[in-house]
Amino acid sequence: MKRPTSTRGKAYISFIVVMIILAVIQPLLPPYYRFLLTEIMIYAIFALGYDLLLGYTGLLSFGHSLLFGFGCYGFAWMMRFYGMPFWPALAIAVIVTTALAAGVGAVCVRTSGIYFAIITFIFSFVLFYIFLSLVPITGGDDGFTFIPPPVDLGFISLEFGPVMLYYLALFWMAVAYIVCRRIVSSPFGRVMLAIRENDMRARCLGYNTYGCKVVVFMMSGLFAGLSGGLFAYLNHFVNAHYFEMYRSLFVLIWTMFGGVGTLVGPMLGAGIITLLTDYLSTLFRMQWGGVHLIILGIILIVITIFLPKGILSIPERVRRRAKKEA
Amino acid sequence: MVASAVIASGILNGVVWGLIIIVISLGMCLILGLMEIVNMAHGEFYMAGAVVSFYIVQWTGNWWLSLPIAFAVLAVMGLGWERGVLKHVEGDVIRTIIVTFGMSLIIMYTAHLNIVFGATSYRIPNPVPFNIVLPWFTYSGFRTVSGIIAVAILVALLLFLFKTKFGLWIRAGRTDKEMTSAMGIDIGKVSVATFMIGSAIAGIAGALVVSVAAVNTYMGMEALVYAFLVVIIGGLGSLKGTVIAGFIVAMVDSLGGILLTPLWAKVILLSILIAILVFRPKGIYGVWGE
Amino acid sequence: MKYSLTSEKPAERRNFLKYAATAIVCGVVAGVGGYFGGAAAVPAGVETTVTKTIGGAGETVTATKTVTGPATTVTKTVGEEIPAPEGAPIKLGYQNDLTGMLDLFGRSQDVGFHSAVDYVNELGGIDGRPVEAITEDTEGKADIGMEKFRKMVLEDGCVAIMGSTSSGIVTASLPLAKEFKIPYLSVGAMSHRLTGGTPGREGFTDVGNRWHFRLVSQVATQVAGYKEYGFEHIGKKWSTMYWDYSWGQSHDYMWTEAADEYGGEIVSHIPIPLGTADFYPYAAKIPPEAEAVYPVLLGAASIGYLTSIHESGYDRELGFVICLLDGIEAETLAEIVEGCWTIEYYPRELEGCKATGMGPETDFYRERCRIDEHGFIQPEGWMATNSHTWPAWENVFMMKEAIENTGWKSAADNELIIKYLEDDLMLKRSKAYPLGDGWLRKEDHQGLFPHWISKLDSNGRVEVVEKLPVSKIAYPVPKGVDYSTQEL
Amino acid sequence: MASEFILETKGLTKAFGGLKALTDVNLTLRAGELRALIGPNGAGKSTLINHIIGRLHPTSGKIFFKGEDITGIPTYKALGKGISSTFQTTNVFPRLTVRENVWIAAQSPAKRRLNPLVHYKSLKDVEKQVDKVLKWVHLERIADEPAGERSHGEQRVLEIALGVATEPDLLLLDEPTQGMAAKESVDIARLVKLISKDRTIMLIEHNIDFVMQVVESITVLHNGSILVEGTPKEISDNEQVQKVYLGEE
Repeated sequence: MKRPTSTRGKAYISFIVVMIILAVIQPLLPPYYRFLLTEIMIYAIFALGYDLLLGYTGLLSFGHSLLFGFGCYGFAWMMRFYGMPFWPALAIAVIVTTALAAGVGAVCVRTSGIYFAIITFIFSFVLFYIFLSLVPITGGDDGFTFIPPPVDLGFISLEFGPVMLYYLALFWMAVAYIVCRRIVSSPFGRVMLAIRENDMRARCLGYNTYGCKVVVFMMSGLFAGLSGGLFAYLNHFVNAHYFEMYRSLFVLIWTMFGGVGTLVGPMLGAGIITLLTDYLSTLFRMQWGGVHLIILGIILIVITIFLPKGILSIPERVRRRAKKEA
Repeated sequence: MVASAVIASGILNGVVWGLIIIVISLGMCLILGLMEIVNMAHGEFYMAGAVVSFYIVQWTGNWWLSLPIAFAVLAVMGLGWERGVLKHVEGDVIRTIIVTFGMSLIIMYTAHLNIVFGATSYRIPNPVPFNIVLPWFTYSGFRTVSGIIAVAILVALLLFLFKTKFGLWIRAGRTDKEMTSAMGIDIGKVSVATFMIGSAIAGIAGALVVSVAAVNTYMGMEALVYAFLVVIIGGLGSLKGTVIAGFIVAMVDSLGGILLTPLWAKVILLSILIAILVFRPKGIYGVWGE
Repeated sequence: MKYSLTSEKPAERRNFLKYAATAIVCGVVAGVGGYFGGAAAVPAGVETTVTKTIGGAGETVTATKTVTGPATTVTKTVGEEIPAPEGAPIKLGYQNDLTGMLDLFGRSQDVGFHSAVDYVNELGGIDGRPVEAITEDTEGKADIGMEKFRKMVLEDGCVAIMGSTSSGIVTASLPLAKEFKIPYLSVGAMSHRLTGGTPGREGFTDVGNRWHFRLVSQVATQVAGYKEYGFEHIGKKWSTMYWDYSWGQSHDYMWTEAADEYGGEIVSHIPIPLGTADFYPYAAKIPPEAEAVYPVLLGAASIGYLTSIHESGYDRELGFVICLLDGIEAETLAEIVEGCWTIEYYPRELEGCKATGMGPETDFYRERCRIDEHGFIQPEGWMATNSHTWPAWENVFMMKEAIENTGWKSAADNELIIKYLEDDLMLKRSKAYPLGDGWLRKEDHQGLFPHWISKLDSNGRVEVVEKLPVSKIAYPVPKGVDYSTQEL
Repeated sequence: MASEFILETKGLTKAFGGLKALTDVNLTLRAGELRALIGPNGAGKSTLINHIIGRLHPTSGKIFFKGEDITGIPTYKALGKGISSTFQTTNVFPRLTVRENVWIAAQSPAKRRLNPLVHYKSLKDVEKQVDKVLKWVHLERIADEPAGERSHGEQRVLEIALGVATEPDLLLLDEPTQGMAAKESVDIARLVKLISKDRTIMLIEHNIDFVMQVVESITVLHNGSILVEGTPKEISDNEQVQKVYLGEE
C-alpha cells in the first residue's frame, strides 16, 4: 500500500492537469462517451469515499451499495415527493446517507476484518430486499422517474443537459478529490493510518479508534451519498437494484484495480473498468450474453494476481526492476 | 390462523432445509476458518454441483449416482482453482475476495452459455417417489431423504475432522498456522485439501437440491447469501456455530414464511444478526477475529 | 409440419456482417416476399373490440381506416421483383437482457428480432434500404440498460429501440425515448404501469409516454383475459402466490379486484421473497378451503413452486400459472404439472396454433425463427419463451410498415412513425404479424392480441383449451391516460 | 483524596476465572520516581500495568492517579490523563515511517489532533516535539524508513519513543530491553535515565543488571502480590527475593 505522503505532490499536479484536460476536451467527445465520462466521474466520487475507508483505515466494506443506493433514493424522493430544487435535494441526500452511515457504522465497526465485510454485505442485502418489496414508496424493481430540475447557481440557472451534467460531475469530482486529499493528509488522516496499521496501539496512544472508525464510515457515506445523488440526477431514475451487491463489488474492484490507498487509483480504476466493461459488452454483443463477463472475470483475476497494488504501482515496479538490473 | 399441521410441517421443513443450508455453509466455514478466504465463488460451486448432478441424471437416469460424481467433480474443480489461482493470493483477504468474485463470474457465465447449460431452468424427476404420510400431515419423502443424506455428510465430515490425522492438521491450522507449519506440517497441502473438501461439499449440496429447487445458473447467489448469514451468525470458522446458525436461519425463513410475511422474516434475520453483533461480536462460537 | 433447417443458418442469424451478403442473395429469394402482407380480412372479433371497448362511431372509422394501412404495403411488394436494398442502412436497436434474471426471455427475443431483420432484408429492406440489427446486453440492470439505450442511439444511430423484458429498464428508458425522440417498442416488460396502471396501488404510474409502445401481454391483459374463465370454470375460492415485488403485487391485487367482480374470493395472499429456493413453507401455507392457486412466478421459481405444491400433497385444482412455463420444458415436470392451467400469448405446440385457426403464416414464422413444432429453438434445442419471441418479430415489421407508409426519410421524421403506430393500428394476420388480430390501442399504446388458455396433460404437453379473442383481453383504458394527446 | 503519590493502587485484585493474577496489590509511586517492577514470570507484572492503562479491569480494588480514581477507564482515556506505556512485544505501526510513528504519538495530546481539515504539518508544536524525540532517541537517520523494516533494537527504541513522545507524567515501560544484545541495552539504560529526568517511570524488567544500574527503587511482585519493596541494594540482599528467584530457577 503506497504511503500518501510520498505521492502527495505528484498527485496534486497530475490531478490539476487532468482536470484541465477533462474540462477542455469536453466539446471534442462524442455524445455517448461524454455521458459515459460523466457517469465515470460520478463513480469516481463513490470510489474516493470508499478508498478513505479501505485504503486509509483498512476497513473492508462489502455493502457500500447500501450507501450509494440510499443517496440515490434520498435525492429521488426529494425530487419526486417534495419537488425540491437541485441543491437542497442534493444536500438532503448527502445528509440522510451520512446519517444512515452513522447508524450502520456504529453497529458494524464493532467488528473488523472479514466480519466487517460480511456484515456490511448482509446489511445491504436486507435493505435491497426491503426496498424491493415496498413498491408504493420505492417503486420496487420498476423504480420511478422524476423531472430533473435545473441547477440554480444564483446568478444563472443551468438547464438539465449533457454538457451541464458533465461539468457538474467534473466540479464535484474535483471538490471530492481535494477534500479527500485534505482529509488523508490531516491529523485525522494520520490517525486513520494508525488505525489501519495497528488498532490496539492507536488506542493505547490515546485515540478513540471506535469513534474514529465510525466517523470515517460516515465520511465515506457522505461521498457515497453525494455520488448517489448525482447519479440519480444524471439518470433521473432510481430503482431498488441500485442496492444490488454488484455495485459494492465493483467499487471494491475499482479501488483495488487502481491502487488501494492512493486516492487517484480508485478514480482511475472506476474509469478503466467502466470503459472496459462497456467495450467488451459491445464487442461481444452479437454472441450469447455473458461472454464479456467471463472475460471481465479473467481480467480481474490476472490483474489482482500480477498487480497486487493496482495499476498505479506499475511505474514504481518498473523503477524497481530497473534498479535491480543496474 | 395457521393450522398446527402446517406449523409442524414448517418446523420439519425448517430442520431439513436447515441441514441442507448447513451443508452449503460448512464448506465456506472450513475455507474461511483455515484459509481466511471469503469465497465469493462458493455459491457457484454449489450451482456447478447441481448442474453436474442434473447432467448425470439426464444421461444415466440415476440420481444417487450423481451424488458421488458431483462430489468428485467439484473436488477436482476446487483443486484446479486453488492451485491455479487462489494460492497466488492466499492470506490477503481483499484480493481473495476479488479473485473469487472473478471465479464466480467465470463459472456462472460459462455455465450460462447455451452450449453448456443455458438460461433455462430444469428439474430432475423426484428420485424418491413416495411421501411420508402421517395421520395429520404429509411430508415429502425426497426432502426427508436429502435431510438424512445431509446428516450423513455432516457426520462423515466431523469424523474426518476429529478422527483422522488430516482433520487434526486442518483444525490445528485453523487455530494457529505458524505453530502448525512449525510442527512440520505442510500448511499448503492442508489448504488445498480444505478447499477441495469445501467445494466438494458445496457440490453435494447442489446435487441435493436438484429435485427440490430447480437448477439454474443463478441459484448460486442466494446460496451465497445464506452461507454468509450462517457463517457470520455462527461465528467464523466454528463448526458448532455453523450448525446451530444454520438451523436458526432456516427456521426463521421457514416459520417466518408461514406465520409472517417474508419481509418480516428478513427483518427478523437482520435483527438477530445485529443482536448477535452487539452481544457476541465473534458470533455464537467465534474462534478467531482480528 | 416438415421442419427443415440448413445447418449454417444459426450462425447466419447471429452474424450481422453477413447482412450485406443476405442483401445480394435476396434478389433470388425475392419470390418469398410475394406473400408479404396477404389479403386476409380483419377478423370480426377486432371490429367488435374497437367499438366495444372504446365506443363511439369515430373509433370505428379509424379502425376500418387502419385496416387499409397494411394494404398499401401489400400493393408495394406483391409480385414485384425486389431490388437489393441499398443506401445507408436503417439501424434498429435491441435493448436486450442477454444476461441477468430475465435472460431467458432476452435470448428468445434475440432470435425473433434477428430472424425478422434477416427476412426484412430478403424482402428488399425497409423502403429499399438495408436494415441493420443491433443488440446490446443490459445485464438486466437499469443503469446499464440506460447506458446501452444511449449508446445505440448516440453511437450507432439507431432509429428505433426495441425494449427490454425488465420493467425497471423500460421505466428508466422511457424518458430517454422522449428526450431523443426515438420510438421505443418495449417487449416483455409486464408492469401494468408502463401503459397507465392504477394510481396509488402500483406506486408511480405516470411513467408511460407517447414515444413508447408495448406489444406484449401484461398484468392487466392477463387478468382481464383469465378472470372470466378462472372464476367460472376453475373455482371461486383462490389463493394467490406471488413474487413480492411490483409485478407480483400488481397481479395480486388485480386478481383480487377480479374476484370481487365475479363473486369469487381470495382466501389467502402469499407473497414470496424474490429468489426463494425453497417454496415448501409457502406451499404449506395454502389454506385447505382454497379451490385454486394463482401463482405469479417465473423460471426456476415456478419449478420450485410446482415441486413444493406437489410435495405438500396439494390435491386441488392448480389454477392459472402466469408465464409459469415460459422457457421451461414442461415435459420434465410431467407428473407435477398434470392438470394445471397456463396462459400462452402464443401457443407453444404447433397443434395449438393450428387448432385455433392460425394458418401458414405460423409455419413460416416458426421456420424463420427456427422454432420446432414443440416450441424448441433448433438446432440448439432449448425451449424458447414463445410468448416473447413473436413480439420481437412483429415489432420489426411494425417499423417497416410505419416507415414505408409515412414517407419517413430520417430520424427527423420519427414523429410520423409514432402518429402512424398510435392510430389504432391493426396487426392483421400475415407473415409479418403471425399472431394476427393484433391491435395497438391509441390511448395507452398497449398492444392487444389474443391469449390462449391451455391445460397440461400427464406428459406435460400443453393443450390449448380456449382461445380468448381480443375483445376479452381489451381491458378498459386506465383513467386519464391518453398519450396520443401529449405533444411530441 | 489528593496525596503525594502520583500513582496509587488500593487492594487491586484480578481473577481470571479461578486463577488469581493479582491479589490485594497496594502499590504507591511518588512523582519523579524511577521504579522497577520485577518478579518471576507470571508474577502479574504486565497484568498490573494493563490495569493501570485500562486494558484490563480489576475484579476489586481501585487505582488512583494524581489522587483521581481512574479504575476501569477506557484505554484511550488513560493517555489523556498522562499515563503512557510501551509493550513487551514490539508494537509499532509497521508500514509507516519512523517519523510518522512518532508523529502519531506526539499528536495525541495536541489540541487539533482529530481535525480532518487542516494539513498535519500545520501542527507546528507537534512537529517540534517529533524532532526533539527523534533526536533524543537517535533515530533521525532512519526517520523516513518504514518502521517494520528496521532491526528489533531500533523498534524497541521506537517503542520507547512512542511512549515518551506524548509527554506523559507517568511512563510504563514493559521490558524495554526485551530480546536485546547487551550493548543495545546499555543505550536503552542511558535513554531511560535521560527521559526519567522530568517524569515518573515504572519499568518491568527481567534483566536484573539493567535494573540494578538504572533504577532507584524496586518492587518485587510474586504470585500476584507485592513481596517486598526497596532500593536495589536492599532487594539484592533480601534472601526472600533470592529464594523466589532461585526457586524459579
